[in-house]
Amino acid sequence: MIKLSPLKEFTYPIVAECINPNIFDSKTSKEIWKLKIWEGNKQKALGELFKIEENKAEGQNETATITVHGEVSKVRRIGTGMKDGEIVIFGNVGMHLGEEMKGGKIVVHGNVEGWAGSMMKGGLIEIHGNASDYLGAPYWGCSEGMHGGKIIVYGNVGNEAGAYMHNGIIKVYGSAGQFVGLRMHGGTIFVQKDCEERTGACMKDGKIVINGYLESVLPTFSIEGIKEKVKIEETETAEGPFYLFFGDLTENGNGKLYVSKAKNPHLSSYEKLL
Amino acid sequence: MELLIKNGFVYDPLNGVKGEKMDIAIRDGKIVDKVNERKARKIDACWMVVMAGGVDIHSHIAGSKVNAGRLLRPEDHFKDFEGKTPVTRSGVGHSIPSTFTTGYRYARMGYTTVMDPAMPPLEAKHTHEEFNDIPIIDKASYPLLGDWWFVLEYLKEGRIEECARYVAWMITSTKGYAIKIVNPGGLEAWGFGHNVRSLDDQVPFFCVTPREIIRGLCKVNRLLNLPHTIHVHTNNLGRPGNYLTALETMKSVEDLATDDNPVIHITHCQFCAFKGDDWRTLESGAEEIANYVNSHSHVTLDMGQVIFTDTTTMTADGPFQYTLHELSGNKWVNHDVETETSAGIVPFRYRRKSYANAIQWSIGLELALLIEDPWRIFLTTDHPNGGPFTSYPKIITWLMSKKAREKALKRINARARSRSLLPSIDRELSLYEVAVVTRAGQAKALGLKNKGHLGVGADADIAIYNLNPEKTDPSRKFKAVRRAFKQAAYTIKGGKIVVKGGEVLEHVVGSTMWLDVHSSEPARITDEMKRRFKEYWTVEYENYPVTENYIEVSNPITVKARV
Amino acid sequence: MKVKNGCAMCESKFSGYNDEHRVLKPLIRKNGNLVKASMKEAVEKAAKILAEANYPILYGWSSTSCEATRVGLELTEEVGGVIDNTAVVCHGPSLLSVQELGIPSCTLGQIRHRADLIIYWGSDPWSAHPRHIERYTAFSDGRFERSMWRGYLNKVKALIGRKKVESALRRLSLKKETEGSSASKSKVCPTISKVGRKLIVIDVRRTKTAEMADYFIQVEPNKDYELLQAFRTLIRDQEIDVDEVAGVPIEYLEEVADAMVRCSFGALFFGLGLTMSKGKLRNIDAALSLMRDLNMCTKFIIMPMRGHFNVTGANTVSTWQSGYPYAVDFSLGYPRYNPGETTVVDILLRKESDAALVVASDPVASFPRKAVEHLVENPLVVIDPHMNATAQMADVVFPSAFVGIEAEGTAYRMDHVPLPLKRVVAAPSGVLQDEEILWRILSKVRKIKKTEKTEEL
Amino acid sequence: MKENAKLKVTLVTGRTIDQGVGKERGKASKEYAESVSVCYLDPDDLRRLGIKENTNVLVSTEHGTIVVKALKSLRAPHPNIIFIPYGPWANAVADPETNSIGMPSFKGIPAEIEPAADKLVLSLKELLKTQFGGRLTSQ
Repeated sequence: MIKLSPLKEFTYPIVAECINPNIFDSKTSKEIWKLKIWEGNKQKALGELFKIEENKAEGQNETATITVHGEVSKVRRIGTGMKDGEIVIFGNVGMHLGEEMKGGKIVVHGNVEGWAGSMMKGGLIEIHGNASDYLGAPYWGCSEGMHGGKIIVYGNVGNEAGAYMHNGIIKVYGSAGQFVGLRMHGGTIFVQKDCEERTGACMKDGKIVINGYLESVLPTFSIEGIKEKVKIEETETAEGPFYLFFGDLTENGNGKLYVSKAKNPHLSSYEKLL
Repeated sequence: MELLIKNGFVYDPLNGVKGEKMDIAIRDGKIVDKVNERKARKIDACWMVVMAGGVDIHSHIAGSKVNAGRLLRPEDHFKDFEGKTPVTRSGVGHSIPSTFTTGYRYARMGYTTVMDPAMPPLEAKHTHEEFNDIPIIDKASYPLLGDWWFVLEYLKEGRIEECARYVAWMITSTKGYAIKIVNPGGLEAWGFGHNVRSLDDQVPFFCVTPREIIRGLCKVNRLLNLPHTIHVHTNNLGRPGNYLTALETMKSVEDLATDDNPVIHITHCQFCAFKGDDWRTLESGAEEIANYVNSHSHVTLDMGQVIFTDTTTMTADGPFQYTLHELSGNKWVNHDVETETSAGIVPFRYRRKSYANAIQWSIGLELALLIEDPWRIFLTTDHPNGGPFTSYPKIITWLMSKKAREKALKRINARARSRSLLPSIDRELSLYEVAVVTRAGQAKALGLKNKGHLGVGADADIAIYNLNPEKTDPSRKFKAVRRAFKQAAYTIKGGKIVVKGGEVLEHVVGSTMWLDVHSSEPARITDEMKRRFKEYWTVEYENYPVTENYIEVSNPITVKARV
Repeated sequence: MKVKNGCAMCESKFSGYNDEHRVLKPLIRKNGNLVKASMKEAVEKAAKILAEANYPILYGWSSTSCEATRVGLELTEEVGGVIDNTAVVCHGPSLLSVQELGIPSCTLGQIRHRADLIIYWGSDPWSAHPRHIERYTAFSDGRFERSMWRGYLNKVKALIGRKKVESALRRLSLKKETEGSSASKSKVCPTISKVGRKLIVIDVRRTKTAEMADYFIQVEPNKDYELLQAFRTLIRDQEIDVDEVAGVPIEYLEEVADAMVRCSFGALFFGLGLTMSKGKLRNIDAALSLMRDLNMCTKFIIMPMRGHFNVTGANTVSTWQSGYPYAVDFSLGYPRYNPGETTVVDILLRKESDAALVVASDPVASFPRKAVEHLVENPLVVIDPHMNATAQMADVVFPSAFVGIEAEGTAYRMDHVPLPLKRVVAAPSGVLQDEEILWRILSKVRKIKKTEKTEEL
Repeated sequence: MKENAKLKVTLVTGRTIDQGVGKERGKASKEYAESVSVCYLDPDDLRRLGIKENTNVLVSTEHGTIVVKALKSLRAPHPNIIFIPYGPWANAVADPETNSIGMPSFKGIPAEIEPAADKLVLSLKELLKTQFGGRLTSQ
């Protein structure tokens, strides 16, 4: 197992695609030291910015292939496109964590900047702090969001989580910002706590479950009924009752939006339409 | 500075050179009969192929439409980038490369002259500004004139000569090179969201038909003695059954031809060679078109070959682009230009397994192989509409090797394979013929005197490919051919070595060619004319023309008109 | 000097171009004060600042010529910085949603000739683009459509008409009345019966433009997205479960939706009212989707109302050289683009930059306080004709010539039509144009880098 | 209506023709400063604050506070919506949140407004000095 810890507090953006089990794999620590990494507009060696130690994996992260210890919120693109292995990060981490990840596992004991798990295809990202905007969302201009895999956030998430999602699952145990599941085509998004407006805007298909308070439902969703419980994944169902909305009408979508009945008395006016 | 290319196998169709081993001498950017052996810098081209620099008659590389495409597609760029080097600027690809990258990538393939086929006159300055940022290659652009209100009005009244004078004025003041006609009449109709369906439909509000526009401008083209013919993108482009429209269009100017010189160029012909009633019953109309072309001398065409990749379609044909948007559901840009033309952009992925796309792929190659005279059909992808120009090497191998075609055929949609004419075609182009369809023929059709050949006096634009015609049989070793054409061993532009082994050595600035048309009595810019300007356009007359200071390296070509 | 057919802003630009605030010599900050310096000295200082920076930002570009932006991009590439233009705080979100959905648009003349329905949404051209309406839209004469000016005059004259509008407005704005279905249903909703050109305005306030309009809808702040989506549903003849959206009863929306579908050429202009209010790019997203729907039944185009005179030009040049319209990061040696990551405001808020060059712009006045704080903590170079707020905070200031008055160049109109900018008077001696100043800085930077290289060897 | 009543309002910033004119005349000009250090209110809101036009008011958001001159809006009615033209004064209270798209939130910011007849509207120089420290020149 390789242990990385930053040698200083970073001010400039650090681009570190090389922090990836598949790249470290079968490299001596000397070779790893030499791996290219960008600090601002200067190219450096990984070893110039990080203390690199090779030691036995033990305790809670014995499965880990890479562990990062310390504040790395400026360090971007960690685990980009990784296929297998496990990265455990103790500290806040920067943008594009696990972008286009295909397999393996990333665990973060801290907060994560934008675009975590962007365009993810497989694997698991576990975030024990908060995640910023565009969780699992695609790159600008691209309509292929998350295509598989699983993202679990124990804190809150920012705007547009799961935008353009096609498959996979996002679970948020805190609350979420605007436009959860924007233009999603499939997959499941679960939010345990509250949610800002415009949830499921322009969704074509898929499932969004809001277990907390939802400021308002878009006028382009229509009430379908009340459901007692809803399935999140194989092993897990959320206990309702939930209002079930269909939408988004503007896209002739048949996405399902479940909103907790108990937490949202202001939506009771919809009941008269049932 | 003197340069001597020694012992290459030279293919120079315009001078009838068919692969003889010979030297090419260069002085001050021109080809000369001899230079001082000892002084001159030498390039050993032994066991290599030497050709004139490639010429592309139809490739959307600059201007408002192309740039709108760039802006529209960050997802097209972000994985295909080129870093800055001591000599080159950085940039991005893929289907709509940024300006610098466009120049470098053409040069790496040994291309040195490229024509941008669609310039909205009102936005001509934009095209020329981008030309200045496209390094190495020489460029020119065709102003879109087929739906210009002036043209429609004069042709309606049958006033060909006035029309010619204003066209002359327009070509010169936009610094253009040829008359481009796109879906004649259809673009004006698109102003209100409509289209025209046949050569004899009336253009709404203008009481003139596509046929009259094509014939009219064809006559204008001859009155003005322009080096190239009218450059026509037919009506009904991209809709099944349109091969009839294409044939009609060619027939419509049959009688205007004299001493079998071409009078019309049908561009990206693949897109208008569709047989069948709809996309399911789509079939190839290549045979019918080839038969007509083989028996008539007044037409030239280019392929508009389709490549199975993710690309960006962009034409001035607004209605067609809208149909494509509805068909694919992909994002759509539309940009209509007052009193002149329109434009549309839609990203599109051609899929092997799609029946229609596979048929389209087949049609392009069928045309190139069934039309006997290589001087009449040219290699293009209508970049980026059929696919990016970087796929030319692939196409060359398909033209040169039946084996390569069969390999590709195996992977396409089965139903399309069974309908394709390709298995029945044995023809394989020779290197000589490839030199025709990629440079000589295109230069001839464009009337470029100093391009596309290696005769004394020609511009020293030369491509040297690492391919030994005595050892490698292109029909079997097609992979080697592709490699060779992908990365020129040397590209020489204006006598300078700009590319070596696929690496750009020098960032030289190519020239912009434009026509300075002299008519005996030029279009007078009267107050009446200025009034009309105020009415038709939202820019002052004084601000309209492209002044020469917009062109970094200006190469005006003077033309004496007959009016 | 006299200014012909210019707007109020243009006139003041001309009359103000050489007022008492004009600085004619470069300035350099020495122990806290800006003092006059020679051009050479200033160029050296500026070049040093940029050449030594690890993550410099080069910002502005929207009020200068395309030629200057061209040099700016080369300079950014050379120093491995981030180049961004003022679009980022104006129509950046519009560009982002265009990249997701595309945009049906046209040149302004097309609208003058053909548009029979004109909608301004969250934009007040009377204030921001004073000549827009009379030159290109409602009050202009085209080949197929005539100006509605006369009709407007009559309307204003006819008190009845005015009363009607005002009563309609009162009903719309006082929420209490419109709340509850029964109440709003009972009210008669004004109809758009007029023939010929129609002007509709949708805004949070009754703007001057709104007063000219045939129909005005006052939307609750931050509710534009809901309103746009509602329109989309209505146009598809789908049922809406609620009786009012964004504080507007459905009947009023139906009236407008009908007008949209019935027109033969519609044009929607949107302003910062959409791009800046809650939802930002997604408001534009909805507007563009609305265009998609509308173009299935008629011809409809949409256009952002751009601010600075050449912001479109800055985007255009940046796009053809780098592939991206703004927020382009050259720090890795090639263009990268990711608004939110490579946009100037975010970089400043994250305190990542360590130097800045500001050209023809005034971020200190136009950025939120927190962003400005980091901008002025680091070395700052300013090129601007005015001694603006940013210049007053700078380390090096280059007074430059006014583009379009003292300097030639090209600018792009909001509809992408390139226009040549003429030179009408000579710049005061010693005052160079942006392009020239940038060239000198660039070549100096190259010299510095060369010497660095040779030292390394 | 009692004095120094506080109002909860929504702050909208935007362009005005005066600000446009001022901007072009030169950001250091008096016209500019005067055109952007103001705040347009609905007449009803003025009444509710118990003040007349041209009284100074204190506008505060969670991002800062600023003193500007209250003007009666010609665009009424828009109860509980106040309007400040773009400029350093507006930006002293604007919301820097960009939602990861680079664009701060200039419109629809929750704010409080109260009369501040005793407080002065800062000049541009004073404003910059107080906000960004001693870098300002005296020249």
